[in-house]
Order: sequence, then structure tokens, then C-alpha cells
Amino acid sequence: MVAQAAREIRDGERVFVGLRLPLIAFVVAKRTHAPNAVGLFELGVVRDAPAAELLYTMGDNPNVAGAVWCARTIDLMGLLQRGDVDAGFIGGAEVDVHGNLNTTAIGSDRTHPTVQLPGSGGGADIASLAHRLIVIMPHDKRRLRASVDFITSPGHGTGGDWRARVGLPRGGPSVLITTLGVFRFVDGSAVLDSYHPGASVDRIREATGWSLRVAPTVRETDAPSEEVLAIIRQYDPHGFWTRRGE
Amino acid sequence: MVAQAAREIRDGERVFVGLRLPLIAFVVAKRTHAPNAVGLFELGVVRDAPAAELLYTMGDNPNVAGAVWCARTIDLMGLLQRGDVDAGFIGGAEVDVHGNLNTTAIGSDRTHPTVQLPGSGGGADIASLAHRLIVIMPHDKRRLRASVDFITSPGHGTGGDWRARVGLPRGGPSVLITTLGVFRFVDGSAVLDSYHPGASVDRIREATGWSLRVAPTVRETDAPSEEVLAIIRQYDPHGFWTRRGE
Amino acid sequence: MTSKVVSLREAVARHVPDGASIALGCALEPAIPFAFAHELIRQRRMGLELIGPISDIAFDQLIGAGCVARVSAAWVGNVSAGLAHAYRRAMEQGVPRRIEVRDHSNFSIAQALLAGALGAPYLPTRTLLGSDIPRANGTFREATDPFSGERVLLIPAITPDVAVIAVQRADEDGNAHLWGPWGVTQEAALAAKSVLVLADEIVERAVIASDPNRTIVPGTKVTAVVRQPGACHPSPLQGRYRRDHEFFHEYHNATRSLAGFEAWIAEWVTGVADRDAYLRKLGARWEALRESGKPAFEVRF
Amino acid sequence: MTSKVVSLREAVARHVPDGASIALGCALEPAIPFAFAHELIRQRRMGLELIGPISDIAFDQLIGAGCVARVSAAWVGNVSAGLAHAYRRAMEQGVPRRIEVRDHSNFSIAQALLAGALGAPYLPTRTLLGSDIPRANGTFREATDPFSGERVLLIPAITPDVAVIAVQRADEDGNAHLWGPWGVTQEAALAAKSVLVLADEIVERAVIASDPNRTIVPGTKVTAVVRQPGACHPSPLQGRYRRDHEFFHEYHNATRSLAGFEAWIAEWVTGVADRDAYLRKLGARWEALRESGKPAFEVRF
Repeated sequence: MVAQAAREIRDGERVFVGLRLPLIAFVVAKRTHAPNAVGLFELGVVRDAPAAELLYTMGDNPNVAGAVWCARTIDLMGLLQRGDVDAGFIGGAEVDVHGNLNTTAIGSDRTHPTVQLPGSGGGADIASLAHRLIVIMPHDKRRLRASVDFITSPGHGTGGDWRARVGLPRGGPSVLITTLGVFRFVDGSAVLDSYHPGASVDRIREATGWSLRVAPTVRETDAPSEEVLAIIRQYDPHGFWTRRGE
Repeated sequence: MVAQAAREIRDGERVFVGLRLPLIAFVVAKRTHAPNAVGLFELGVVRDAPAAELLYTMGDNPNVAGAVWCARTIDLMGLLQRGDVDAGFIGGAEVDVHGNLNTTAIGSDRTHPTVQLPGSGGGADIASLAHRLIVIMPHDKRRLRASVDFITSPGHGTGGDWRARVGLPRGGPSVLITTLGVFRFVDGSAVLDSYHPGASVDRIREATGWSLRVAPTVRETDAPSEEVLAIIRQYDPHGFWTRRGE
Repeated sequence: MTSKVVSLREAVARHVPDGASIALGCALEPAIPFAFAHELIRQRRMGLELIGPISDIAFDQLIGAGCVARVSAAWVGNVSAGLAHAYRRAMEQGVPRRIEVRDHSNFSIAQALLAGALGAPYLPTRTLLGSDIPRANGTFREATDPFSGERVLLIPAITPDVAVIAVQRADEDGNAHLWGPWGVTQEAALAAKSVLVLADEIVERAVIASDPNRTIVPGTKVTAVVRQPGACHPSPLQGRYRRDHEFFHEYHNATRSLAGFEAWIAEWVTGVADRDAYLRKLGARWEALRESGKPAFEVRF
Repeated sequence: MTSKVVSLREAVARHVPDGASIALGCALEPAIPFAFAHELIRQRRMGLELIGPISDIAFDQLIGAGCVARVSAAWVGNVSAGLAHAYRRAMEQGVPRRIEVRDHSNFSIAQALLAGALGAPYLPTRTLLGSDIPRANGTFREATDPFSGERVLLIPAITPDVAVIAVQRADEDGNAHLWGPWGVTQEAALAAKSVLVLADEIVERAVIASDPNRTIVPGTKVTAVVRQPGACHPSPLQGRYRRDHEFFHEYHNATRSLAGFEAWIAEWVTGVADRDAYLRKLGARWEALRESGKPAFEVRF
């Protein structure tokens, strides 16, 4: 999943990185095909070199030391709203076929939730304003649902030109990367593009809460190179982030 | 004029200082009756001690060295708009009986002025948003006019509750200090409160472009103390600012 | 100027009444004034509104301790460990009491505080259009941008009663230097009616005035200054001490049950007299987190 | 990263077309990139829109040289000496050509640029209500705050084609450190489509990264970096050189007449090859303005 996420970062892009796996994806991309990518962190940090050690949060001291800019959240969010951010990463507890994400609460009543989740953080802003949104999720039928209980981070809404209709200036999910495969969005709906080595279209259909659409060109996801695996192992040697089945 | 302006600063107040004479008035006030006054400069500087040497502009290096805050114009203007600034000083080319100031242009057509003046700077903002505005002017019939050609900095408009009607949240001129006397504003109109030593009510009437109202308690302005005169001479020994008939 | 320096106990006792709205944890993951949150719990403040972007577990602790009536935040959880159990219990079961939530995103809370700092009634934005957050929050309004005719969301200003900020150093008047990420700290401080500064050290005015660009809030906005080394543990303070990741994970595991939460509070909050006692209890673990960082390259004013 | 370092001549030639809107002099009285204004005059740029709060005499020179079609500013004059003669001639007599003026206040221009930096369409404010500036400017709108029902003025965003900023130091990618007053510099840089940095010195990336809070604009926003010592004379640059007050007063006296203005430009702008030649011409006078300032107290990251 990390290796695939890294591939989504293009060289020279300005990327809202976020935490957990995206952080490692950024490290991998920087050290392989995207040496000129720039990482933006919503607490106010811009780096063009990855931090020297494993981060647990974007605010860890090693992520600030050696940054080129350390400023305010509003400055980074301003760049995002202006359209100066090429891509952003987020995950969520639930995603639907249109890439709408729920990180707020499970249950039909927001004020009396079945499961209270942490909330948006900057996720809803990245989903609203980045040119391209890369969604990362553990693949689970309870997570890839036909519809989500609460749209925290807007994806393609109900599909088609929904984003323009509600007033969003650009963007939307371009890819959904799960522990089993990769979906691309076509007219605002997720279409299975590849299945990871060891997975299959059938297994993914089984584990997906919506009626699966499969690209005619569906294929096995390219396995990560030895180089990429080595970078991941070096950065997270104890597998704090990467061993959680992610 | 400087000595009188200094008296208008109360101890502990946050004052938008501006340049020229107000700067010296701030120095005098700090060193005499208002040691805890704080000076705010719209380019982004807050000082609680006056600069060590004579300033020609608020952005001179000595006004920054030793400041307690050096930030952005918007931060200082935010404090002003919030209502965190007690008093501000401004001057202008023209003022009317309601304390409206013109620093934009002389003439009836803004696009083809008779005399192009520099413009508002922060003056219009201080006039709009400070709790109290202290106006300083050379006294001249062409400057104290029945009505001004352009309201750059709103005073009391047409008097009465005009400021509230146009949407200004507070403030307005409390005093107009000229080279000849001191006016206070009563119901939004200037009333002569005192005449400086050597001036007189008649001379002021002669030099004022509006029909003069005189307070029943009108008196001679208190002469500046020797202490105050010494501070002024020490701060501006060559009279760069204070010798211009101001 | 009279010194504004008081003890942490006095700062809470004098300047934070029950029902106050408090901006806290405004630098996001770093510089969270946990010492202040714990003192609120020890003094049994009630009915508070908590305002902030992320807060890590500070909000969870205050919610679990029953101090909170409302949360206006973008995220309430445990950044490196997962969900916030006390927040879950409050929202899912009303334990120890029901709380009201005003959902935000990091950008919407930043804009609300920036509007407060500017003295603007609101800021217009394109974020969150199409999200369910505006409906859940209830304080935003949709409008039409009169210049372009496009839809915008208006985020009304938030002006907290109190902003509590942790910094590396401040003078006795509250002129405060913070380095590292600012998050929404400056906006919160400028928007607030009162600012309480927790300084890792109190320094001479000359230190602050040697570098006024480093000042995050001028003393003229500050009500009280507390000298409190280690005020942010387990969150980090740039150039002073690192984040105690394990502490967050231990808290996560310990507070899954209500009884576990109560035991944790008894051990780490009500069971210690103050932050100095807390740091002594951490002992060698605390010492191991301290670091001195690398010097910034010289500038001259 | 490829270096973005170019000469001042190349920066103007490649990145500032005729008709460009340029934010300049955004720190108010200090750090005004006069060297850049002079290069615009030498390269005979035409039809420019100048955007800035105060500009001191930089705008006056560009107006007098005929480079300007429009000024969006709060103040155009000579701060310590008085009126701006070239601006007067343009407005009063159309000499050398008529210019359009969009009157602002310092707060309205700051808000317009902040809106641009935020990607917001406009900011609502209470300033200037009752002033004639909104009518003269023509781009603002009065509206009703839907939350309170009170009147507000909406200031639309300004997004300059180019922001030109002068700083003490930058790296080759344009990550720039500015200390001293920022004025509206950061907003202008973040709002602009392209940023040109004039650095008193070019430094290693490690110098910038040792103190990222000092960065006013990240390299990712910057198009080109020019190493230009003394770029701001006669305005000051904190910790590097002082303001040359007399130079402003001499300009004021010399440019009262059109012929005097033309002679002044011939002597100080078109008569020198570049800024280095200008500084050599100043000679001992320039050396006397230089200062090294006092060091900021240490911080460690």
C-alpha cells in the first residue's frame, strides 16, 4: 500500500502529506522517482527533504528541524485553497463508491453516535481543495460501504459534476488504494484498476460494500521493488506504521 | 502642539502612534505621565520603550531594534479592528468641523485633482477603528474648512450618530490639536476648548474655515513644562520635525 | 510594568472561571499545555468549552474528567495511537456527561480564530462545501460570493475567553517567543479576550527584544505568565524536549475502560500536587526526552 | 533542485512583461527593492500596475518614468519629505501620462492581499465605512453581515502577477529569511502568481533550514532569486544598512520640476549600469550607512 501510494506522487509536486502511511510514501517517493517533491504539513511545516527519523506525528521535533518553512496552519491552508497544492493523502473509517469519506462518527445520529471517530482534522480541507486526492484505506467490507453515515471529506458526492454543483473549486479523489487493490475514479465512481499480489478481483468483490466495477484492463498491481522495500524497512524498522496490516 | 498631544495619551494605553509629531508626543508621554503606554506601528511593530534616537519613519532600524513584537501589518490592524487600540493619532491636509479628514486629493474630481495628496496610509483605518482619534493639524483657514473635498478618514460625518449609521463600530475624533488651540468634539462637532499661549479666540476664529463654536469654559492652553520642552529638544535637537511651525 | 508572573495554580484559580471557553493545544501536535489541562482537572473546573484544532489527548482527558460542556474542534483523538476513549464514552454513552460538539476542520477552526484575531465577523471559504460538517456544526452559513456569483461558506469568528499557549520563553510582561510550528496559536492568542502564557523559562525583556520577529503574542494581550518547565509533556517542545510516544500509547491502552481512565487520572493528575511533582514522577524517563537542538544561524537587528 | 539564481537584469527581462501587476515595497518603509524599480525603468517596462501599501518614493519614480498604468496603493509620497512630485504631475497634469488610481488604506490593501494569500474571494471589514475611499476605489462592495445584520465592506482579493521582495538572505531555491517588519510582504508573496526574491546574500540551504520560522516565503512559491547587496537603498534593511534620510530629501527637492525629475533619473537610474554601479557612485556615503546590528539571542531547533 505504501509503495503504491508513493507511485502516486509525481516529481516536483507539492503534496499535503498527512501522517501515518502517507509520510512513508513521501519518503519513498522522494528517494526514488520524485526527488523534487515538496511536503506540506498542515500544522505549518514545509520540507523538501524527509525527516531524518521515523515520525509518529507531523509535529515531532525531527520534522521541524531542517524544514525550509515553519509557519502557521492558515498559511498552508491558504496555499491549498489557492490551488497551489497538487495532491493530498487521506484515509478514513469509511469510504463510499464516490470516494466520500467518513472520519466523524458511525451511526445515523451525529449527536448520539454508535462509534465516535476523531473527526476531520485537515482531511476535509484536503479533500475539498487539493487538485488530486489520494485515499488510503484498509480493505474491509465495513469500511468500503455503499454509502457512508457522514460525509466528513467530500469525494465526488453522488458522482458526475457534483463537486462543481456544491461549489468545490476543483479536485476530488483520483485513486483509492486499499490493502487489496487500487481503484481509479471514472466519472466520480471507483473502478478497480488492479489487485495486489495475492489478492484477486473475486476476493475484492467479496470485501467491498458496493457493486464492484472492474476496469477492462484490470491487472495485478506491480510489486514494490527491492529498493522500495529496503527504504520502507530502513525508515520504519520496527514496523510501527507498516506492520498494522497496512 | 507636541506637548498637548502627549497629554492626550493616558498611562497604560495602547496607542497607534504614526509618524512625525505623534512619535515625539509618544516619547514625551512615556517619559512623563504615561510610562506604561504601549506604541503600535502599523508596519508591524509594537514597542513599550521609545526608540533610542530620532526617527524619520516608523520603519527606521532603531524603531525595530528593541521592539517587543515585530509582525505583520494585518496583525496590528486586527488589534485595531477588534477594539484593542485605545487611541490613534493622525493629521491631514484638510479637516472639517466634524473631524472628517482629507489626505487624498484637493479638488472636486478625484480623477483630476487640483492637488494630489499622498492618500490614506493607515490613517483612514485608525479613524475608522480606534476608540479615540487625536487629530493634529497646522492651523490655517485652507486646512480647517467648512467641508473637505474628500473624506479619507471618517470623523463624525455629519455629526450626531452618523458613525453608527454608516456602520463604524466605535470611535471618532475626540480632540483636534492645532498650532493655535485645542478643540473637543461635542455631539460630533468641534468646539474650541483652549487657545495656545500667544493665540486668542479671535485669531482662531479668523483662521478657521467654519463658524467657530467656543466652549463656555474656554481658557489658555497650559504651557508645556520645562521638563517636557527638554525632552522634545533632546529627542529632536535639530528640530527636524518640531521646527516646521508645528 | 508590574510582573504578570503567577503560579499555575493561581493562573487557573484567578483567570479561568467555570463555563469559560478555552483555546488550547493550538500548535496542533507540539506545545500542548498538558500541565494547564491537568490543573483545570485538579481544580474541578466545570462546563468549559474547549476550542482547538487537534489537541491530541488533552481534550480527551478534560472530557473524561467531566470538565467539558462543549468541544469546538477539528479532531479529538490520540494522534499516534488511535481513538480517544473518554471522548467516545461521552459521545456514545453520555459518560461522565453528555457534551455538545461543534465539528470543524483544521481550516475552518483556523479561519474562525483568524476572523477573531482580525476583528472580522466571518471569513468566506470554499472548503467544506459538500461536507456534512457545516450542517453538524450549525454555526456556518452558505452564501453567494457577490463578486463571482459562486457559493461560499461563511465561518463566523471565534473569540475564546482564554487562550492558553505554551512557549519556550517569555518575559514577565508576557511577550512570548515560540519557535517550531505555530499552527493556530497566534490567531487564537490575538482572538482571545485573555491570554495565559506557560513559559519553559522566564527571560529578561532584552532577550525578547533582541528578536521581536520571534514574538508570537505581545505582552499587551497577556493576562498572566506562568514559569512551568516541562509544561507540554507528553507532547514535544521544539529544541527543549521530544514527544513521549510511549506515554500516548500507554494512555490509550490504560483508558479503554472507565475504571482505567479514572485510575490513570488518579495516578497522573489528581495524584500529583503539580507539574513539578509529575516530572519527578516521570524521573529518568523525563530526563531522557530532553534535548538541546541545533542552534539557529545568527541574525542581527 | 536547479538553482533559481539569475541576475537582476535577467529577472526583469524574463519574468516581468509589460502590463504586469507588481506588488512592491510591501514591508512599508523598510526593505523596498529600489534596485528592482530602477531596473524596470532601465528596461522601459510599460503599462504596469503597482500594488503596495506605502512604497515611499519607489512608486513615484516608476510613475514619473512612465512605466505605470495603474496604482493600487494606500499612500504614494515621500515619507520623511512630503508629497510625491511625479505622482502629482501624473494625476494633476497627465505628465508623462495619465494613470488610474485605486485608492486603498493600509488595512484594505493588507486584507486584499491576505484574501489572495488565503485563496478567499474577499474579506469583510468594518474599516472605511463612511470614508470616500470605497467609492473612489470602485472594487469594494458594501454588504450586510448575515450573522449580526451589521454593515460590512467586502474587500476583494488581489493576486499580483509578481511580488518582488527584498530580504537579508535566501537560498538558491528562494527559501527566504526576512527579519524586521514584514508589513504585507508575506501576504503579497503568498498571493502572487510569481515571486522574485532580491537577497542581500545567498546562503546555503542549511542556514535557512536552521531557523524555518524566519522564512517569509518558501522556495516552492519563488520563480527567481537575485543576489543583490544594497538592493533597498535609500530604504533600510534591518541589521544591514540604515535609511538614507538625506537621499529622500534630496530627491524631494530635485524632482519638483519635470526637468529636475528627468535629470535625477538620468543620474541615478538610466545613467548607471546596474545596482553595483549605483552603490559605487554612492561611495563613502553608502559605506557610512552600513551597520551590523545586535545579535538575536540564541534559539535551538
